[in-house]
Amino acid sequence: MKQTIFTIIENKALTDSVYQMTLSGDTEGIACGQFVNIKLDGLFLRRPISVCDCTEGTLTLVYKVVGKGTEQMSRMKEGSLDVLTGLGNGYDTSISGEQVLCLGGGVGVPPLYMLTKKLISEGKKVTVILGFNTKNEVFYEQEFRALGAEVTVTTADGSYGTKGFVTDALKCVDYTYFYTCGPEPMLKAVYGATNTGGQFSFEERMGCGFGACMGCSCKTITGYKRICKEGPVLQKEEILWAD
Amino acid sequence: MKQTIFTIIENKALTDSVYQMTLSGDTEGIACGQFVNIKLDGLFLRRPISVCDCTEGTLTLVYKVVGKGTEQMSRMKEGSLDVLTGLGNGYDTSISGEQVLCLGGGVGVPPLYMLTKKLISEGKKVTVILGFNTKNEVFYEQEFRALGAEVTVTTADGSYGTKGFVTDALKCVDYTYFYTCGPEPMLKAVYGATNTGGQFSFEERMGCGFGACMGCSCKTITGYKRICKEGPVLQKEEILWAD
Amino acid sequence: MGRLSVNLCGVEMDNPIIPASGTFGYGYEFAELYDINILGSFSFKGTTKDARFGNPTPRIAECPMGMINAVGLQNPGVEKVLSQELPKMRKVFHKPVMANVSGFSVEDYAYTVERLDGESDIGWFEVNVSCPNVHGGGMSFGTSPEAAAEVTRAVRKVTDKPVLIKLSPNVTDIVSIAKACEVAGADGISLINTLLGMRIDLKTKKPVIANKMGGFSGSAIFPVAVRMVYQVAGAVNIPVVGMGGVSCAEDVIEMMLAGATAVEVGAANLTDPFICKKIIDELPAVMDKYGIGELKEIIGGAK
Amino acid sequence: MGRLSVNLCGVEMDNPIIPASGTFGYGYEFAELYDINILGSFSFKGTTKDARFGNPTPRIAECPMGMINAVGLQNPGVEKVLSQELPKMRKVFHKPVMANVSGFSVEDYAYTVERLDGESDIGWFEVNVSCPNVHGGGMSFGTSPEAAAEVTRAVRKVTDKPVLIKLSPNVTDIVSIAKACEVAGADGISLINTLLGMRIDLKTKKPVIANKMGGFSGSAIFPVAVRMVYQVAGAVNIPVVGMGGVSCAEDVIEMMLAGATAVEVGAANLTDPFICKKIIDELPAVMDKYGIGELKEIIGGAK
Repeated sequence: MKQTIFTIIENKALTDSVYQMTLSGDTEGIACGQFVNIKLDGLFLRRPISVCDCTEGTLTLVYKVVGKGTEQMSRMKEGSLDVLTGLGNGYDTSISGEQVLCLGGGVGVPPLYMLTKKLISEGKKVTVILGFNTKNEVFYEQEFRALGAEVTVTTADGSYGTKGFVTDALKCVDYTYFYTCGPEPMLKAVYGATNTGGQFSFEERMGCGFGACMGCSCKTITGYKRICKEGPVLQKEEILWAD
Repeated sequence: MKQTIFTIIENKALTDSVYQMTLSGDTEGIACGQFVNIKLDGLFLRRPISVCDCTEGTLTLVYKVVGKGTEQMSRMKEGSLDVLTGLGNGYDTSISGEQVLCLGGGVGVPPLYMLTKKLISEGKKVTVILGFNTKNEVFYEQEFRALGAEVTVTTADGSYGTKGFVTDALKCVDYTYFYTCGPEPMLKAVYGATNTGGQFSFEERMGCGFGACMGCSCKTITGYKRICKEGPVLQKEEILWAD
Repeated sequence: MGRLSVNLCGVEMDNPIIPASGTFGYGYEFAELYDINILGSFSFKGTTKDARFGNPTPRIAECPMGMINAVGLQNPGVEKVLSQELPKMRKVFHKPVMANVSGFSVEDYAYTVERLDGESDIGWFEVNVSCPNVHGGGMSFGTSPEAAAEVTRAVRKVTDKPVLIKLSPNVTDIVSIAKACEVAGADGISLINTLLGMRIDLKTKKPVIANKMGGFSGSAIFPVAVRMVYQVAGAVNIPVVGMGGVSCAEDVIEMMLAGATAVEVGAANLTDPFICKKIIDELPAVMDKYGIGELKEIIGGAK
Repeated sequence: MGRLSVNLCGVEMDNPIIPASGTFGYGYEFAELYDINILGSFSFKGTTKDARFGNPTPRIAECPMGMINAVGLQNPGVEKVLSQELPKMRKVFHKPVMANVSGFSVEDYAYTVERLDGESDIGWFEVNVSCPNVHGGGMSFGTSPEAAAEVTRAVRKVTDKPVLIKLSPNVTDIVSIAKACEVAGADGISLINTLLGMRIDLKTKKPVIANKMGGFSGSAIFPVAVRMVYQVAGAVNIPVVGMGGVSCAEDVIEMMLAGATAVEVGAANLTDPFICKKIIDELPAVMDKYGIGELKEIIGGAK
């Protein structure tokens, strides 16, 4: 973990409610699948946002406006941000095999971007399935293609791409391993529809974001885990779904 | 009372701890001896500041840094401020006679500026005695002279002007009426050392600043008064000093 | 009635917004700023049998997202309220008003309520039981179910208007006190009064407030208020008026979901004199945002 | 000793700053950020006889200038604390630590303290009496002088180390509870634990926290904490550790003026993991600003 003051370079809307913020600052040690925790004026708790992309000196966050914090972020055009980086246990790409599947749903799409970039740089073949509710919520399709991934988009209402959920597009894909991020109902569906090993990225309301407060604990087959510390990425084998 | 968004035009230090802020905005209805009540980011209560000067569209505040609020104000270089104006009962110049004395101590000096300007515009002869602790705390001497007032400065340590308190310089002045503003020990001394009618401006911690909360009440010979509403200016005859 | 309307103890209100006692005087200062008849009602300055100057100054201290006051129930006494304040109020406010009453003995409360009972513009009594009981060792009436019930019974006897008991949050078990008031004949419960707080001035090294401690209010106390409104509304069968740190339309909705039938706005009036008007203006849009048709439907909706 | 040093129940501390239990784990997460030996001490995660997962999630809610948590004393149980956590802690922290202990029966408390008593790096026990008493109808031990005293006596019997009782603020009369603990043999009082609070999500129209209510902490509660520290310090003859919303050097001084011998920093650690280091670094300059020579001289200075 590191505390860094980042400068806002750009903050633009990708859809009605999804924004992309580009920040400049010290990105050393940030890994794919991790999150950052952002201090915002007037709010007590920091806001955890998953890392979408990260190069030397540049951090990209793609976030959905869901409450006061993200609403406030969406209005920022310039200035600086107090950010804790290097948080959480990210995706482990060492055990993926050669044919990798990435499944992202809605606001779960962003962390798969840096992951896909890494997997492709490791010479792996990556298929990406991105699920959205409807056409005007779709984002990052071209960005994933530009990385060299094979991309399928699904929409629940069929207004764009394949009609249905990400699991509906999964049937005709060959893969050795998968990675997924998205709302919990989607994660459960992916859990049931996949038959290889995989890694899931979870969300939870957090207190500190760095393992101190036990605010985001969950039960797993291998014991209690903190989403912010042992997570947000958990192995398929250890997941214990809450009722 | 009126709520106005003012724009900060200038904010400069007059001494180590006294600042002058010039604001642009709707100044209609602001009278001399009144105060304004300023909303500052991160602070709950507004901060009451006496009006130093006011012309059409321009408001001048001179304030001393005494706590969080004024410290924050002193750091502002630009931007806008949410201000309630037209607060309190100001100085009544209709009963002053022709030879008027104004006595200000330290941060009690500013409200006398607009008052002196008004008295002089009414054709009165104005003598001003400004009291400070020491030479480098002196401010606004030239500004009062430029209005056409006769000005005496006193310093407690004798490092500038007449050595002593404002009451020490009062002995050789002829006056028909007086106005005063300053710390309570000075006001008490002025009360004892004067033998004409006069008006005193008081300070108190305020809740609302417009008469609703009874946070700043005081006892007077004519009943309970609110410093923010019936005050801050009280007539000499009605003052009842607290022990 | 419109989508903001609620019914509090049989009295229809255009909306649930009530400026809280002690932050709105007898209304006429605010009537200079906007037409206060847009309000649901307002609770007038706490009135006692005799005139009171209250506590020495300073009476006010700044806090993070809040303030402390130790005004000490300054008011001109019930006779002057009847002869001077209410006639002035009547010129600017034409709806049922909430009469906030305090006392230092059970007899005081009953006396003051009885004197005010003939005023037809009083829609409800709001009885503040946070005052110290001078015959009971100085402990506040509101800290014991028995004392709160005794006040309730005494007031109940002298008026047929709805009686709300305004509870102190500085207690171990707010539910037992609310229930005791219900059994004793209260028509409603209003809560929370201020939390007891204190600040110390680092320069003088003394308490900021002359009286040392005072009542802490403002946004800071909102989570405590929501909790107590939720607990009490779940435990009694009479309406609850929620207050404590409410400062925007969202807070009003949260209080009503917790169980409040109407919502008082206190300290926020002091820092933004237009806040109640703003809240009333903003409520329809905020209701739309959260899919709320009529406000009265959400009362106690959070289970 | 330097100008920041204090003596808490016979144990010398370089400074009065103690990260509060539940916000600092067993120290090693923070030891990655800075040398935690600069602290006065720290109070480790509340430890119970048996392992506990705690409450369902969500356990956390945002508040104005504060937060609510309903972690529910998640901890690995005293045996694993002894075998796994303390050895890890020992590698990064070399001063007397404060052992925070919770329980759900008087026997639980005594058992856990007795098991930990042999650890030489434990400088003090801090006994959290805010937990529900499963044999006493579920009311918290900290809400009655008798129950708090009973826990104090049981713990007192099994250790010679200083025992601090950590009190809940959700009570009518904190002073009577503190006095009962003093009489029962406590060496000090620490306060305040969290206020009981609640938030409701306007979108789901349900409580934000799975457990509905939770402990409200952060700057928002500071004025309540100062008040209670002042009341208790003025009423007992044993040291008081002050906490509740402390988030800067000025707050530390205010707490000490109110009567605190040492000061715990809680929720602020979660939003700024470097806050305790910053406070310790800034204290000398802030003391200079307010004309304070040695911190120990100001304890209880506000009269």
